[in-house]
Amino acid sequence: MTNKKPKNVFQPGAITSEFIGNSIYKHQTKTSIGAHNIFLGQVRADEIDGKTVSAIEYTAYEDMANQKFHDIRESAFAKFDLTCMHIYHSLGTVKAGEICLFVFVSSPRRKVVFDALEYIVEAIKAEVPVFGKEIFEDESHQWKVNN
Amino acid sequence: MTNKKPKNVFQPGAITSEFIGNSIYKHQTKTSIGAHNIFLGQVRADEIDGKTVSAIEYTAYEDMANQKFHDIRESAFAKFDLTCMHIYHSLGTVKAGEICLFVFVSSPRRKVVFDALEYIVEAIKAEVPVFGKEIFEDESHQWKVNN
Amino acid sequence: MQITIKYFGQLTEITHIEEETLEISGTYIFELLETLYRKYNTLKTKDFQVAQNQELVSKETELTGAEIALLPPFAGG
Amino acid sequence: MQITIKYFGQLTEITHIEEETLEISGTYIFELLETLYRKYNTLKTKDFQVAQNQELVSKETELTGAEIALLPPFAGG
Repeated sequence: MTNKKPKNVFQPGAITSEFIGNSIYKHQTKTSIGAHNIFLGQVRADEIDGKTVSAIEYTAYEDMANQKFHDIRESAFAKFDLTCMHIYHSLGTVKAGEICLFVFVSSPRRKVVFDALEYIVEAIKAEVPVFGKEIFEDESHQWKVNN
Repeated sequence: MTNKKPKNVFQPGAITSEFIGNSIYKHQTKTSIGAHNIFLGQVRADEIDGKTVSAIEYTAYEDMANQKFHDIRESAFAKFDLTCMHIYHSLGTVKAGEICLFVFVSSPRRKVVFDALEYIVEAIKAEVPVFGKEIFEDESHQWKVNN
Repeated sequence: MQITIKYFGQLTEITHIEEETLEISGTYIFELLETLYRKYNTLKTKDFQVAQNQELVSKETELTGAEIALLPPFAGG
Repeated sequence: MQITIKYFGQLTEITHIEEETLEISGTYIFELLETLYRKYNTLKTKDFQVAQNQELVSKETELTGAEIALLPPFAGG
Protein backbone atom coordinates (compact mmCIF):
# COMPACT_ATOMS: atom_id res chain seq x y z
CA MET A 1 0.00 0.00 0.00
CA THR A 2 1.13 3.48 -0.81
CA ASN A 3 -0.36 6.84 -0.07
CA LYS A 4 1.55 8.74 -2.68
CA LYS A 5 -0.01 11.50 -4.71
CA PRO A 6 -1.75 10.42 -7.91
CA LYS A 7 0.63 9.78 -10.78
CA ASN A 8 -0.25 10.91 -14.28
CA VAL A 9 -1.73 7.86 -16.00
CA PHE A 10 -2.26 9.64 -19.31
CA GLN A 11 0.07 9.66 -22.23
CA PRO A 12 -0.36 11.51 -25.50
CA GLY A 13 -1.57 9.37 -28.42
CA ALA A 14 -1.46 5.61 -28.83
CA ILE A 15 0.40 3.23 -26.51
CA THR A 16 2.96 1.39 -28.64
CA SER A 17 3.79 -2.32 -28.64
CA GLU A 18 7.43 -1.36 -27.96
CA PHE A 19 6.36 0.46 -24.78
CA ILE A 20 4.44 -2.62 -23.65
CA GLY A 21 7.31 -4.97 -24.50
CA ASN A 22 9.71 -2.76 -22.61
CA SER A 23 7.41 -2.66 -19.60
CA ILE A 24 7.34 -6.48 -19.58
CA TYR A 25 11.14 -6.54 -19.87
CA LYS A 26 11.53 -4.33 -16.78
CA HIS A 27 9.68 -6.90 -14.67
CA GLN A 28 12.18 -9.68 -15.33
CA THR A 29 14.35 -8.54 -12.42
CA LYS A 30 11.42 -9.08 -10.05
CA THR A 31 11.89 -12.76 -9.40
CA SER A 32 9.10 -13.12 -6.83
CA ILE A 33 6.59 -12.69 -9.68
CA GLY A 34 5.10 -15.89 -11.11
CA ALA A 35 2.23 -14.49 -13.17
CA HIS A 36 1.55 -11.36 -15.18
CA ASN A 37 -1.81 -10.42 -16.65
CA ILE A 38 -2.13 -7.64 -19.20
CA PHE A 39 -5.24 -5.98 -20.58
CA LEU A 40 -5.01 -3.92 -23.75
CA GLY A 41 -7.87 -1.81 -25.07
CA GLN A 42 -7.63 -1.37 -28.84
CA VAL A 43 -9.68 1.06 -30.94
CA ARG A 44 -12.15 -0.84 -33.14
CA ALA A 45 -13.00 0.24 -36.68
CA ASP A 46 -16.71 -0.21 -35.93
CA GLU A 47 -19.13 0.28 -38.79
CA ILE A 48 -22.15 2.36 -37.77
CA ASP A 49 -24.84 3.24 -40.34
CA GLY A 50 -22.43 2.51 -43.17
CA LYS A 51 -19.65 4.69 -41.77
CA THR A 52 -16.44 3.32 -40.28
CA VAL A 53 -14.68 4.61 -37.15
CA SER A 54 -11.16 5.67 -38.09
CA ALA A 55 -10.00 6.98 -34.68
CA ILE A 56 -11.08 7.97 -31.19
CA GLU A 57 -10.15 11.34 -29.73
CA TYR A 58 -9.83 10.97 -25.97
CA THR A 59 -10.28 13.80 -23.49
CA ALA A 60 -10.54 13.62 -19.71
CA TYR A 61 -11.24 15.56 -16.56
CA GLU A 62 -7.58 14.92 -15.89
CA ASP A 63 -7.23 15.80 -12.20
CA MET A 64 -10.29 13.80 -11.20
CA ALA A 65 -9.34 10.96 -13.55
CA ASN A 66 -5.84 10.64 -12.10
CA GLN A 67 -7.33 10.68 -8.60
CA LYS A 68 -9.77 7.91 -9.61
CA PHE A 69 -6.97 5.84 -11.18
CA HIS A 70 -5.08 6.31 -7.91
CA ASP A 71 -8.09 5.21 -5.82
CA ILE A 72 -8.61 2.14 -8.03
CA ARG A 73 -4.94 1.31 -7.64
CA GLU A 74 -5.02 1.60 -3.84
CA SER A 75 -8.20 -0.42 -3.65
CA ALA A 76 -6.76 -3.18 -5.87
CA PHE A 77 -3.58 -3.38 -3.76
CA ALA A 78 -5.76 -3.66 -0.63
CA LYS A 79 -7.95 -6.41 -2.13
CA PHE A 80 -5.37 -8.52 -3.97
CA ASP A 81 -1.85 -9.78 -3.23
CA LEU A 82 -0.20 -7.89 -6.09
CA THR A 83 3.51 -7.30 -6.58
CA CYS A 84 3.06 -4.57 -9.21
CA MET A 85 0.34 -2.69 -11.02
CA HIS A 86 0.63 -0.25 -13.91
CA ILE A 87 -2.07 1.67 -15.75
CA TYR A 88 -1.61 3.82 -18.86
CA HIS A 89 -4.37 5.56 -20.83
CA SER A 90 -4.14 7.58 -24.01
CA LEU A 91 -5.26 11.18 -24.45
CA GLY A 92 -5.77 12.73 -27.88
CA THR A 93 -6.11 10.80 -31.10
CA VAL A 94 -5.76 7.01 -31.22
CA LYS A 95 -6.35 5.41 -34.63
CA ALA A 96 -8.29 2.20 -35.23
CA GLY A 97 -6.02 -0.76 -34.44
CA GLU A 98 -3.95 1.26 -31.97
CA ILE A 99 -3.91 0.72 -28.21
CA CYS A 100 -5.52 3.24 -25.84
CA LEU A 101 -5.45 1.39 -22.49
CA PHE A 102 -2.70 -0.76 -20.96
CA VAL A 103 -3.27 -2.35 -17.56
CA PHE A 104 -0.53 -4.61 -16.18
CA VAL A 105 -0.74 -6.61 -12.94
CA SER A 106 1.79 -9.04 -11.48
CA SER A 107 1.70 -11.40 -8.52
CA PRO A 108 3.48 -14.48 -7.19
CA ARG A 109 0.39 -16.57 -8.12
CA ARG A 110 -1.94 -16.70 -11.09
CA LYS A 111 -5.40 -16.76 -9.48
CA VAL A 112 -4.79 -13.31 -8.07
CA VAL A 113 -3.91 -11.64 -11.37
CA PHE A 114 -7.08 -12.79 -13.14
CA ASP A 115 -9.35 -11.41 -10.42
CA ALA A 116 -7.34 -8.22 -9.99
CA LEU A 117 -7.13 -7.35 -13.69
CA GLU A 118 -10.85 -7.71 -14.31
CA TYR A 119 -11.62 -5.69 -11.18
CA ILE A 120 -9.32 -2.87 -12.28
CA VAL A 121 -10.51 -2.73 -15.90
CA GLU A 122 -14.19 -2.71 -14.89
CA ALA A 123 -13.52 0.05 -12.36
CA ILE A 124 -11.68 2.13 -14.97
CA LYS A 125 -14.56 1.78 -17.44
CA ALA A 126 -17.17 2.72 -14.80
CA GLU A 127 -15.49 5.33 -12.61
CA VAL A 128 -12.90 7.33 -14.52
CA PRO A 129 -14.04 10.51 -16.32
CA VAL A 130 -12.57 9.87 -19.75
CA PHE A 131 -14.50 10.81 -22.89
CA GLY A 132 -14.16 9.42 -26.40
CA LYS A 133 -15.16 11.05 -29.67
CA GLU A 134 -15.40 8.40 -32.39
CA ILE A 135 -14.25 9.97 -35.63
CA PHE A 136 -15.61 8.48 -38.86
CA GLU A 137 -13.73 8.37 -42.12
CA ASP A 138 -15.90 11.23 -43.46
CA GLU A 139 -14.87 13.34 -40.42
CA SER A 140 -18.31 13.21 -38.83
CA HIS A 141 -18.34 11.84 -35.28
CA GLN A 142 -20.30 10.32 -32.43
CA TRP A 143 -19.58 10.04 -28.71
CA LYS A 144 -18.54 6.69 -27.31
CA VAL A 145 -20.30 5.35 -24.21
CA ASN A 146 -19.00 2.45 -22.07
CA ASN A 147 -21.39 -0.34 -21.21
CA MET B 1 -13.15 -22.80 -35.60
CA THR B 2 -10.42 -24.66 -37.36
CA ASN B 3 -9.67 -28.34 -37.68
CA LYS B 4 -6.05 -27.97 -38.62
CA LYS B 5 -3.38 -30.29 -37.31
CA PRO B 6 -1.79 -29.31 -34.02
CA LYS B 7 0.81 -26.57 -34.34
CA ASN B 8 4.01 -26.71 -32.35
CA VAL B 9 3.40 -24.54 -29.28
CA PHE B 10 6.89 -25.08 -27.86
CA GLN B 11 9.87 -22.87 -28.35
CA PRO B 12 13.37 -23.43 -27.05
CA GLY B 13 14.28 -21.42 -23.95
CA ALA B 14 12.65 -18.28 -22.56
CA ILE B 15 9.99 -16.23 -24.36
CA THR B 16 11.39 -12.74 -24.79
CA SER B 17 9.64 -9.42 -24.20
CA GLU B 18 10.53 -8.48 -27.80
CA PHE B 19 8.65 -11.52 -29.07
CA ILE B 20 5.62 -10.54 -27.00
CA GLY B 21 5.79 -6.89 -28.11
CA ASN B 22 6.06 -7.99 -31.73
CA SER B 23 3.09 -10.31 -31.34
CA ILE B 24 1.01 -7.39 -30.00
CA TYR B 25 2.18 -5.23 -32.91
CA LYS B 26 0.98 -7.80 -35.47
CA HIS B 27 -2.57 -7.49 -34.10
CA GLN B 28 -2.85 -3.80 -34.86
CA THR B 29 -4.05 -4.53 -38.39
CA LYS B 30 -7.02 -6.47 -36.97
CA THR B 31 -9.37 -3.58 -36.40
CA SER B 32 -12.35 -5.66 -35.28
CA ILE B 33 -10.46 -6.34 -32.02
CA GLY B 34 -11.39 -4.16 -29.03
CA ALA B 35 -9.72 -6.05 -26.21
CA HIS B 36 -6.60 -8.16 -25.76
CA ASN B 37 -5.78 -10.17 -22.66
CA ILE B 38 -2.34 -11.63 -22.13
CA PHE B 39 -1.12 -14.10 -19.51
CA LEU B 40 2.58 -14.50 -18.88
CA GLY B 41 4.03 -17.20 -16.66
CA GLN B 42 7.38 -16.14 -15.19
CA VAL B 43 9.84 -18.39 -13.35
CA ARG B 44 10.00 -17.47 -9.65
CA ALA B 45 13.21 -17.56 -7.63
CA ASP B 46 11.41 -19.42 -4.83
CA GLU B 47 13.36 -20.11 -1.67
CA ILE B 48 12.86 -23.67 -0.42
CA ASP B 49 14.70 -24.89 2.69
CA GLY B 50 17.25 -22.11 2.34
CA LYS B 51 17.97 -22.81 -1.34
CA THR B 52 16.87 -20.55 -4.17
CA VAL B 53 15.47 -21.68 -7.53
CA SER B 54 17.70 -20.32 -10.29
CA ALA B 55 15.93 -21.88 -13.31
CA ILE B 56 13.36 -24.41 -14.46
CA GLU B 57 14.21 -27.04 -17.06
CA TYR B 58 11.06 -27.86 -19.01
CA THR B 59 10.43 -31.15 -20.78
CA ALA B 60 7.19 -32.41 -22.32
CA TYR B 61 5.51 -35.36 -23.94
CA GLU B 62 5.56 -33.17 -27.01
CA ASP B 63 3.13 -34.91 -29.36
CA MET B 64 0.47 -35.31 -26.70
CA ALA B 65 1.10 -31.81 -25.36
CA ASN B 66 0.67 -30.20 -28.78
CA GLN B 67 -2.53 -32.21 -29.27
CA LYS B 68 -3.81 -31.01 -25.86
CA PHE B 69 -2.91 -27.39 -26.68
CA HIS B 70 -4.82 -27.87 -29.93
CA ASP B 71 -7.86 -29.32 -28.12
CA ILE B 72 -7.84 -26.46 -25.60
CA ARG B 73 -7.66 -24.00 -28.48
CA GLU B 74 -10.60 -25.59 -30.33
CA SER B 75 -12.63 -25.76 -27.15
CA ALA B 76 -11.95 -22.09 -26.31
CA PHE B 77 -12.93 -20.96 -29.82
CA ALA B 78 -16.16 -22.97 -29.47
CA LYS B 79 -16.98 -21.49 -26.05
CA PHE B 80 -15.93 -17.85 -26.53
CA ASP B 81 -16.29 -15.25 -29.29
CA LEU B 82 -12.57 -14.88 -29.89
CA THR B 83 -10.89 -13.21 -32.86
CA CYS B 84 -7.44 -14.68 -32.17
CA MET B 85 -5.68 -16.95 -29.73
CA HIS B 86 -1.99 -17.72 -29.41
CA ILE B 87 -0.16 -20.01 -27.00
CA TYR B 88 3.61 -20.37 -26.61
CA HIS B 89 5.41 -22.51 -24.04
CA SER B 90 9.12 -22.88 -23.38
CA LEU B 91 11.09 -26.10 -23.49
CA GLY B 92 14.56 -26.43 -21.98
CA THR B 93 16.05 -24.02 -19.48
CA VAL B 94 14.24 -20.84 -18.40
CA LYS B 95 15.98 -18.74 -15.75
CA ALA B 96 14.27 -17.09 -12.78
CA GLY B 97 12.65 -13.85 -14.02
CA GLU B 98 12.25 -15.16 -17.55
CA ILE B 99 8.94 -16.00 -19.21
CA CYS B 100 7.95 -19.61 -19.90
CA LEU B 101 4.27 -19.27 -20.93
CA PHE B 102 2.60 -16.67 -23.16
CA VAL B 103 -1.14 -16.89 -23.79
CA PHE B 104 -2.75 -14.14 -25.90
CA VAL B 105 -6.49 -13.83 -26.61
CA SER B 106 -8.31 -11.10 -28.51
CA SER B 107 -11.97 -10.31 -29.05
CA PRO B 108 -14.21 -7.45 -30.08
CA ARG B 109 -15.38 -7.15 -26.43
CA ARG B 110 -13.63 -7.27 -23.08
CA LYS B 111 -15.87 -9.60 -21.04
CA VAL B 112 -15.01 -12.43 -23.40
CA VAL B 113 -11.25 -12.13 -23.08
CA PHE B 114 -11.23 -12.32 -19.28
CA ASP B 115 -13.28 -15.53 -19.22
CA ALA B 116 -11.43 -17.08 -22.14
CA LEU B 117 -7.92 -16.39 -20.84
CA GLU B 118 -8.56 -17.86 -17.40
CA TYR B 119 -10.22 -20.91 -18.98
CA ILE B 120 -7.24 -21.50 -21.27
CA VAL B 121 -4.55 -21.00 -18.62
CA GLU B 122 -6.29 -23.31 -16.13
CA ALA B 123 -6.71 -25.96 -18.84
CA ILE B 124 -3.02 -25.72 -19.77
CA LYS B 125 -1.94 -26.14 -16.16
CA ALA B 126 -4.25 -29.13 -15.63
CA GLU B 127 -4.21 -31.02 -18.93
CA VAL B 128 -0.94 -30.54 -20.78
CA PRO B 129 1.91 -32.99 -20.07
CA VAL B 130 4.73 -30.56 -19.39
CA PHE B 131 7.26 -31.25 -16.64
CA GLY B 132 9.47 -28.80 -14.76
CA LYS B 133 12.70 -29.47 -12.94
CA GLU B 134 13.44 -26.62 -10.54
CA ILE B 135 17.20 -26.14 -10.44
CA PHE B 136 18.66 -24.58 -7.29
CA GLU B 137 21.75 -22.40 -7.19
CA ASP B 138 23.79 -25.32 -5.77
CA GLU B 139 22.71 -27.45 -8.80
CA SER B 140 20.46 -29.71 -6.73
CA HIS B 141 16.86 -29.88 -7.94
CA GLN B 142 13.23 -30.71 -7.18
CA TRP B 143 10.27 -31.39 -9.46
CA LYS B 144 7.62 -28.69 -9.87
CA VAL B 145 3.94 -29.64 -9.46
CA ASN B 146 1.03 -27.44 -10.55
CA ASN B 147 -1.76 -26.85 -8.08
CA MET C 1 -21.31 32.69 -4.89
CA GLN C 2 -18.73 32.49 -7.69
CA ILE C 3 -18.43 28.97 -9.07
CA THR C 4 -16.16 27.64 -11.78
CA ILE C 5 -17.88 25.12 -14.03
CA LYS C 6 -16.13 22.73 -16.41
CA TYR C 7 -17.78 21.03 -19.39
CA PHE C 8 -16.54 17.84 -21.02
CA GLY C 9 -17.07 15.71 -24.10
CA GLN C 10 -20.28 16.19 -25.99
CA LEU C 11 -21.47 18.85 -23.52
CA THR C 12 -18.91 21.24 -24.98
CA GLU C 13 -20.83 21.01 -28.27
CA ILE C 14 -23.71 22.74 -26.44
CA THR C 15 -21.74 25.18 -24.30
CA HIS C 16 -19.03 25.94 -26.89
CA ILE C 17 -16.69 26.55 -23.96
CA GLU C 18 -14.83 24.17 -21.66
CA GLU C 19 -14.89 26.30 -18.54
CA GLU C 20 -16.56 29.39 -17.12
CA THR C 21 -17.04 31.12 -13.78
CA LEU C 22 -20.62 32.12 -12.95
CA GLU C 23 -22.31 33.97 -10.09
CA ILE C 24 -24.79 31.44 -8.65
CA SER C 25 -27.52 32.56 -6.21
CA GLY C 26 -28.81 29.12 -5.05
CA THR C 27 -27.61 26.74 -2.34
CA TYR C 28 -27.90 23.35 -4.05
CA ILE C 29 -26.54 21.64 -7.14
CA PHE C 30 -30.05 21.53 -8.69
CA GLU C 31 -30.26 25.32 -8.44
CA LEU C 32 -26.98 25.67 -10.29
CA LEU C 33 -28.33 23.26 -12.92
CA GLU C 34 -31.50 25.40 -13.33
CA THR C 35 -29.27 28.37 -14.08
CA LEU C 36 -27.33 26.35 -16.64
CA TYR C 37 -30.49 24.98 -18.27
CA ARG C 38 -31.68 28.57 -18.78
CA LYS C 39 -28.33 29.50 -20.31
CA TYR C 40 -27.93 26.38 -22.50
CA ASN C 41 -31.25 25.29 -23.99
CA THR C 42 -30.46 21.72 -24.98
CA LEU C 43 -28.32 20.84 -21.95
CA LYS C 44 -31.39 19.36 -20.24
CA THR C 45 -31.75 16.70 -22.96
CA LYS C 46 -28.25 15.36 -22.31
CA ASP C 47 -27.17 12.57 -19.97
CA PHE C 48 -24.50 13.71 -17.51
CA GLN C 49 -23.30 13.43 -13.91
CA VAL C 50 -22.12 16.30 -11.71
CA ALA C 51 -18.82 16.37 -9.82
CA GLN C 52 -18.07 18.90 -7.09
CA ASN C 53 -14.47 19.14 -5.99
CA GLN C 54 -13.78 16.06 -8.19
CA GLU C 55 -16.35 13.84 -6.47
CA LEU C 56 -19.67 12.79 -8.00
CA VAL C 57 -22.57 14.41 -6.15
CA SER C 58 -26.37 14.24 -6.24
CA LYS C 59 -28.57 17.16 -7.21
CA GLU C 60 -29.54 17.67 -3.57
CA THR C 61 -25.92 18.28 -2.50
CA GLU C 62 -25.09 21.74 -1.17
CA LEU C 63 -22.82 23.94 -3.21
CA THR C 64 -19.52 24.55 -1.44
CA GLY C 65 -18.00 26.98 -3.90
CA ALA C 66 -15.58 24.30 -5.14
CA GLU C 67 -15.14 23.50 -8.82
CA ILE C 68 -18.11 21.89 -10.54
CA ALA C 69 -17.76 19.59 -13.56
CA LEU C 70 -20.49 18.30 -15.86
CA LEU C 71 -19.48 14.80 -16.98
CA PRO C 72 -21.18 12.97 -19.87
CA PRO C 73 -21.05 9.13 -19.94
CA PHE C 74 -17.55 7.73 -19.44
CA ALA C 75 -15.78 6.11 -22.36
CA GLY C 76 -12.34 5.18 -21.02
CA GLY C 77 -10.42 2.19 -22.34
CA MET D 1 2.50 -57.98 -27.22
CA GLN D 2 5.33 -55.51 -27.90
CA ILE D 3 4.66 -52.14 -26.30
CA THR D 4 6.72 -48.96 -26.37
CA ILE D 5 6.75 -47.16 -23.03
CA LYS D 6 7.89 -43.57 -22.48
CA TYR D 7 8.97 -42.12 -19.15
CA PHE D 8 8.95 -38.43 -18.28
CA GLY D 9 10.17 -36.00 -15.66
CA GLN D 10 11.13 -37.44 -12.29
CA LEU D 11 10.23 -40.97 -13.43
CA THR D 12 13.34 -40.99 -15.63
CA GLU D 13 15.37 -40.71 -12.42
CA ILE D 14 14.06 -44.18 -11.55
CA THR D 15 14.14 -45.79 -15.02
CA HIS D 16 17.31 -44.06 -16.20
CA ILE D 17 15.89 -44.27 -19.72
CA GLU D 18 13.24 -42.23 -21.51
CA GLU D 19 11.82 -44.98 -23.69
CA GLU D 20 11.89 -48.74 -24.07
CA THR D 21 9.97 -51.48 -25.87
CA LEU D 22 8.89 -54.44 -23.73
CA GLU D 23 7.10 -57.72 -24.35
CA ILE D 24 3.96 -57.57 -22.18
CA SER D 25 1.88 -60.69 -21.54
CA GLY D 26 -1.21 -59.08 -19.87
CA THR D 27 -4.35 -57.53 -21.33
CA TYR D 28 -4.83 -54.46 -19.14
CA ILE D 29 -2.87 -51.37 -18.16
CA PHE D 30 -2.59 -52.61 -14.55
CA GLU D 31 -0.84 -55.76 -15.79
CA LEU D 32 1.68 -53.67 -17.67
CA LEU D 33 2.19 -51.63 -14.48
CA GLU D 34 2.82 -54.80 -12.47
CA THR D 35 5.57 -55.70 -14.92
CA LEU D 36 7.08 -52.23 -14.57
CA TYR D 37 6.87 -52.27 -10.76
CA ARG D 38 8.85 -55.51 -10.79
CA LYS D 39 11.45 -53.98 -13.08
CA TYR D 40 11.66 -50.58 -11.28
CA ASN D 41 11.46 -51.00 -7.51
CA THR D 42 10.60 -47.45 -6.47
CA LEU D 43 8.22 -46.66 -9.33
CA LYS D 44 5.26 -47.72 -7.17
CA THR D 45 5.98 -44.92 -4.70
CA LYS D 46 5.66 -42.26 -7.38
CA ASP D 47 2.57 -40.29 -8.41
CA PHE D 48 1.86 -40.59 -12.14
CA GLN D 49 -0.89 -40.97 -14.74
CA VAL D 50 -0.85 -43.33 -17.72
CA ALA D 51 -1.48 -42.29 -21.31
CA GLN D 52 -2.16 -44.80 -24.10
CA ASN D 53 -1.99 -43.45 -27.62
CA GLN D 54 -1.65 -39.93 -26.08
CA GLU D 55 -4.89 -40.16 -24.08
CA LEU D 56 -5.05 -40.56 -20.30
CA VAL D 57 -6.46 -43.98 -19.39
CA SER D 58 -7.47 -45.82 -16.22
CA LYS D 59 -5.69 -48.93 -14.95
CA GLU D 60 -8.63 -51.06 -16.12
CA THR D 61 -8.24 -49.99 -19.75
CA GLU D 62 -7.28 -52.69 -22.25
CA LEU D 63 -3.88 -52.51 -23.84
CA THR D 64 -4.13 -51.85 -27.58
CA GLY D 65 -0.46 -52.10 -28.43
CA ALA D 66 -0.24 -48.33 -28.89
CA GLU D 67 2.43 -46.23 -27.21
CA ILE D 68 2.19 -45.96 -23.42
CA ALA D 69 3.51 -42.96 -21.48
CA LEU D 70 3.99 -42.62 -17.72
CA LEU D 71 3.33 -39.00 -16.81
CA PRO D 72 4.24 -37.49 -13.44
CA PRO D 73 2.31 -34.41 -12.18
CA PHE D 74 2.06 -31.65 -14.78
CA ALA D 75 4.02 -28.44 -14.26
CA GLY D 76 3.32 -26.36 -17.36
CA GLY D 77 3.28 -22.57 -17.26
